[in-house]
Amino acid sequence: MIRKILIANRGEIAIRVMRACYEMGIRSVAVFSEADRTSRHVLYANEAECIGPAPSSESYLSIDKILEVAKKHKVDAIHPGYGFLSENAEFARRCEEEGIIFIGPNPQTMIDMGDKIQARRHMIAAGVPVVPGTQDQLNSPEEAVGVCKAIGFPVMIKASMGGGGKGMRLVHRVEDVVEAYNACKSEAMSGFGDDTVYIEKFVEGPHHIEFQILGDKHGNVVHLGDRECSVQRRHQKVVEESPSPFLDPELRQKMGAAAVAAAKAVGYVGAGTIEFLVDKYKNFYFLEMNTRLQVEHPVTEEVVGLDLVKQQILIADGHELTIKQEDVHQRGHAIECRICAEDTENNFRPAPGVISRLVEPHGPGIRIDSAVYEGYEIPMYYDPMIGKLIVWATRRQYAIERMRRALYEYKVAGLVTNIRYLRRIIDVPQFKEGNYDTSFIEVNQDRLRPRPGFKNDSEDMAIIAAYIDYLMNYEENKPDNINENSSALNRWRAFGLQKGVLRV
Amino acid sequence: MIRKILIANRGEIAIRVMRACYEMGIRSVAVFSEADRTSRHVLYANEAECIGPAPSSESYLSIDKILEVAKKHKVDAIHPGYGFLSENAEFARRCEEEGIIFIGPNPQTMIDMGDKIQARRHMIAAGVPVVPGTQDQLNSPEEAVGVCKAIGFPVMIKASMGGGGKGMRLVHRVEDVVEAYNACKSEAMSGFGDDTVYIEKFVEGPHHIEFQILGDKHGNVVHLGDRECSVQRRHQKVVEESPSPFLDPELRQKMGAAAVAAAKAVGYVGAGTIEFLVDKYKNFYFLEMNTRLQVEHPVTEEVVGLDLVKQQILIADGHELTIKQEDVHQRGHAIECRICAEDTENNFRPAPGVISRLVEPHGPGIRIDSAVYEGYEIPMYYDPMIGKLIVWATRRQYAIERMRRALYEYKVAGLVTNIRYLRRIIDVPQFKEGNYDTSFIEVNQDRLRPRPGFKNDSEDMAIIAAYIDYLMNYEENKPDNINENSSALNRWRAFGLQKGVLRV
Amino acid sequence: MEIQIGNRLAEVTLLSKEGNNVSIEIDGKIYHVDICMFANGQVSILNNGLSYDATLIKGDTGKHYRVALNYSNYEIDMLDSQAKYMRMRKKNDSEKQADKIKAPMPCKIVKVYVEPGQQLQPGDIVLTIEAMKMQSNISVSEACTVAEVRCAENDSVMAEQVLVSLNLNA
Amino acid sequence: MEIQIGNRLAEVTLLSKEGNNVSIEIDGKIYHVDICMFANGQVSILNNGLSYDATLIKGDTGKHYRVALNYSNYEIDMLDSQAKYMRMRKKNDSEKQADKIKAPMPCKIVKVYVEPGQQLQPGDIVLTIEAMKMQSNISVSEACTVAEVRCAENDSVMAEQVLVSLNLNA
Repeated sequence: MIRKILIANRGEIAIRVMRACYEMGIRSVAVFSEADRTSRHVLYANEAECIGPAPSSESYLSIDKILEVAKKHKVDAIHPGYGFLSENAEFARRCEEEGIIFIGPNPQTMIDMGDKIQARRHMIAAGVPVVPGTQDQLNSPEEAVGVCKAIGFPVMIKASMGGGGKGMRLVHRVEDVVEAYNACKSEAMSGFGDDTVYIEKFVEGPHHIEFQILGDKHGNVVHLGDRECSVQRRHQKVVEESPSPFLDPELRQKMGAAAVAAAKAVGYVGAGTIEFLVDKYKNFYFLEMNTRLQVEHPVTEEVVGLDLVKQQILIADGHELTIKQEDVHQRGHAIECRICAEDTENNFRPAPGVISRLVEPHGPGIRIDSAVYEGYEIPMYYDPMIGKLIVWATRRQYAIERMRRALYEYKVAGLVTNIRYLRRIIDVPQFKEGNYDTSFIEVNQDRLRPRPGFKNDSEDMAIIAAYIDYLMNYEENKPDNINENSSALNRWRAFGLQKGVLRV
Repeated sequence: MIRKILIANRGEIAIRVMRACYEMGIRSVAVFSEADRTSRHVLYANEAECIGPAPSSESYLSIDKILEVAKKHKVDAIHPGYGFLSENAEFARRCEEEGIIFIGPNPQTMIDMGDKIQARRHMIAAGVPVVPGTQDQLNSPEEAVGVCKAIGFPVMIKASMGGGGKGMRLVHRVEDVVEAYNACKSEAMSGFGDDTVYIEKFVEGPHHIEFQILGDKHGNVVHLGDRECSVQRRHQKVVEESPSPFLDPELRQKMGAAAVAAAKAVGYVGAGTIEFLVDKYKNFYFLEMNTRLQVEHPVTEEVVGLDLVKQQILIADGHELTIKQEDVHQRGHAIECRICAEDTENNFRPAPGVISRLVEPHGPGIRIDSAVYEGYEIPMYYDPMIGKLIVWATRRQYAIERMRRALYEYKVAGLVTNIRYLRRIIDVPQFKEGNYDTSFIEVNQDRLRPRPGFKNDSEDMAIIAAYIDYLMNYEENKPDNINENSSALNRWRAFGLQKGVLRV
Repeated sequence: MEIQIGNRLAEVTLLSKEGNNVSIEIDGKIYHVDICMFANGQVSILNNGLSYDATLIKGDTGKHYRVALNYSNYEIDMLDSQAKYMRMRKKNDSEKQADKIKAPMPCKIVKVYVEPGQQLQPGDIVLTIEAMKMQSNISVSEACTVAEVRCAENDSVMAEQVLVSLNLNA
Repeated sequence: MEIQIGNRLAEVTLLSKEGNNVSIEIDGKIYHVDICMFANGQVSILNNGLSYDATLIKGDTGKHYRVALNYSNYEIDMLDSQAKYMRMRKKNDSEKQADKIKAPMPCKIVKVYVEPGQQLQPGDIVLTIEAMKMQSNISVSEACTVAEVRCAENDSVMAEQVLVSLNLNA
């Protein structure tokens, strides 16, 4: 029985896992880098151990150090979260060797699904539609030209080990194939150490829609419905929702069945995600499988009503799934926004810094999965995502209204965040209508720029706020006041009405 | 159409209503007393106006001042929240006169249901079971003795205008009737200015279970299921849950039908609550009707999935209910804890003060309806309730586990709260088993006392925390250090790792 | 230094400090901890792989602390020589009625029952106060005389504010 | 006093102050507001029945503010006489390469491409920095010579820290 879990991660996802542990009566062990001594996951955990310097390669990616702590603290299992070691088959294998349960699929599944050509083969064998193309390795530019002609333009040339938008080229004309093929190969070699590339038909007006699945160690697999993840910036998801406004019940049912078939084909154990591309004609194709918890898992939790992390732990502990496919119902609508410390007006430059003021939204239908607090310094070493804001409501329209309200309440000062940008996203008519594909951010660039401020009372109020602060400090710092106790200084201090809010 | 609403309240409920307004695109107007300039509802609202000194009688209870602000700000409607003027028929009537929509039932319904004898008569006429007794006014002690003998002991003698546990006496023997009758009458006269009393059979092992209902202006009424509110201290609810663990589906269905009949009997419009007593034999009796939103409304919202405040506003605006009784389903389980600034170890003495540290729980299944923030000074003039913590989970057991986790995360420093007390409540076996009635707090007094601290590492850690703080301040305040820039002082300052968390 | 925690008197010595790492001996037991202090009173301690998240509330004198940790509140006093002396003096007085009646919390004065010069018997009620809709009475524990009434009905007063001063029948 | 907000130059005068109530004239328009300042930079203003919840972030000099209010960020500068002088000087320099390259944010130095004495042409890349898994290059905008390299590869540096100093070809 699992009684103690080490969480090999940081940030909001580490807290997310620890929350589930606490509810299940399981002790949690945090690991942290030297930059993370004051991070929430260290404060939250029952036990905590430093595993090295700030760079991930010397801490959160160090298999040896993490296993050392796991053994020292006598943990029964390790939860990898997402990112870092979560899709590292070697790490899963090493856990197995040490007799520690790795909360995720077995290493062979991770290897099978990590290699895109392999994964394609598995899916074809399982009868899951894949994007037309070849699953064979290409051996020459000439072969590439032949394949492209056969499946028809436009095509994508992709690195087998690629990901996150790297090592891929879109080709529209036969005369561009050779150059793209060569560029892709060399990028793949330098980026991933493997120059295997393959070719797929380019999907038009594509939606990125994924299905959450759960498989236990007894061969049962269910899917928990879909998530629409087409609001992407440089292949990174920004806003996700469930259910997808694009799917109809029939297509949802077909895709769900395909997702279950896909998971069964690889004997999948744990929580996983089958990502599909859906074109504008509602054809769907297997894209890839993520063999871990996703950042956007909460939107599924909100509409389906299950706790996915608890399910992961129960599955890892050998329990049979208690939920049957026919019991899974999507109720209402959920939307997630990723809150990032980045300057959307300066090419999304990351913006680490100290949070001087933090107001998080609350009230009906609001969920915050976050790892920051007022006074926290966001380190520069890790991902700029500082938290996730999830809303639920009975209908999509109400969920959007709730998200507007929540973004209005959300106040982070001291550093730059994307909160206003998110607000503009959900105000775009195409988003409100639920009629968008992965081109959304590019197509709506202009609408996503900050609107020019117009002269109104707000502007004058901003002037007043700054001016009064300036005067308060000026009065205070005036040399005359140093030996004076009352007068000017105290007059200014009287601005603070109450002890708690008294400035200065 | 309602475009602007004045919220004639403060605290968490004012924020709750404003959140619904914001989502519906309705402007909100806050009113505040001089003690509330920095309260959250003033900061949250679009518009705000001071209505007088701190005492409620001169501000939040001043009908004239509130209507003056309503007219100045040209509001379409007024939401009264709970408490203050929410059940004041005169206020509802005055709103009507001014052409402002009062978000609640019409004044006559409030009058009918405010008088307990009247309410009993209405219920009997509607076929709703009431506690055996007389709905007639008693004219002499002798008459009282006769009635008591007729319905059988034990009996309750109650003031017609009473409430909150005042003006009532439990009588077990015929020889105590006269004294109790006289005491009750005099208490009623001095407390409520009306000495009408009546007699009811005393219900054994009573559960306080209530049904949420909604009625529109077109004669439609639905109920939204039940809430168990038997965890009470001096007739004040402390923990509420939905659904009640005591009801079975058949009884729930019968009581729901009775609640709808009760509401229809008085032509009820808006959100209201029918309170029942249920005895240990599962007989149920009408207790009273609350003609307003209840503090505990969120547990219903969580399991039914509706936003009650939005429903109130839509109903007030003349919309027909879109929800039908057969569409109402209770999903999962919700529990609410009322967070109060009170010292549970000192006879629940109220504990106003400044919140120096505030950590609110987050993550899956957590909802906070609160009005406080770090640095906020809780004024001494109003209710000690500073917020509500609501959890939802698929099953009651999981909801309890989630509540334990949430109470663990909830940290309020600078003043005393009942958070630890709440934690002890949900740990009582009787509560966990869902097998409790209104005697719960009295019966479990001993279990609800703080357990004596045992000497362990935690105690030594507390010593270390205090000692290091003491040393830091000592080193800083040493006269030697005033002219020294580095050395000791800076050594101690190095305790703060990062700018954001740097102490001193 | 001696530190009082609840009923326990602990002997505490700082052995060493390097950055955030501190060695402290408490009643003969040595702890090596990693400690972080936050501006809002939060304290994080890592002790032998265990993580403790405590909250400090400091009393006015800087020598009294209330520490919240896990599910307990600890009342802690730093007993430096001055504090020990004060304590000794106070101990002798502890049963006696103080010569000043102070407000136990921010509150409103509902009723004042006494006037200067009035003789009081043990148990006599001096004031009724109200905070957050709850009223309570303040009475004296021994016979005394009212010296001065420093508040009036309907006054709002701060915690620790002197409301009435008394002449004790010495 | 003159206050710059975005591209607008506003003339601002404090007319009176009584407790939290302030009268201020901005470009001829008079406001009577009730204003509360909070320790964490929050500012609440009530103006003519409307409620504004703003957040202030103060720059290092105490004369620059970023104010977040509703859905806008305002960049505000207090133009006292000293600031005006600095501004005038700076204006003349604004197109020119500064003689120090500073870190735009807390970051890690990934690569240093230059060494002291090296001649640089406009557009030459001096450094690659990394923060939050994103890399970016820093280059010079005019010809110059590297005077001193004050950072090394793999260094972690603070915002505004000087990384390289340059001799400008004056």
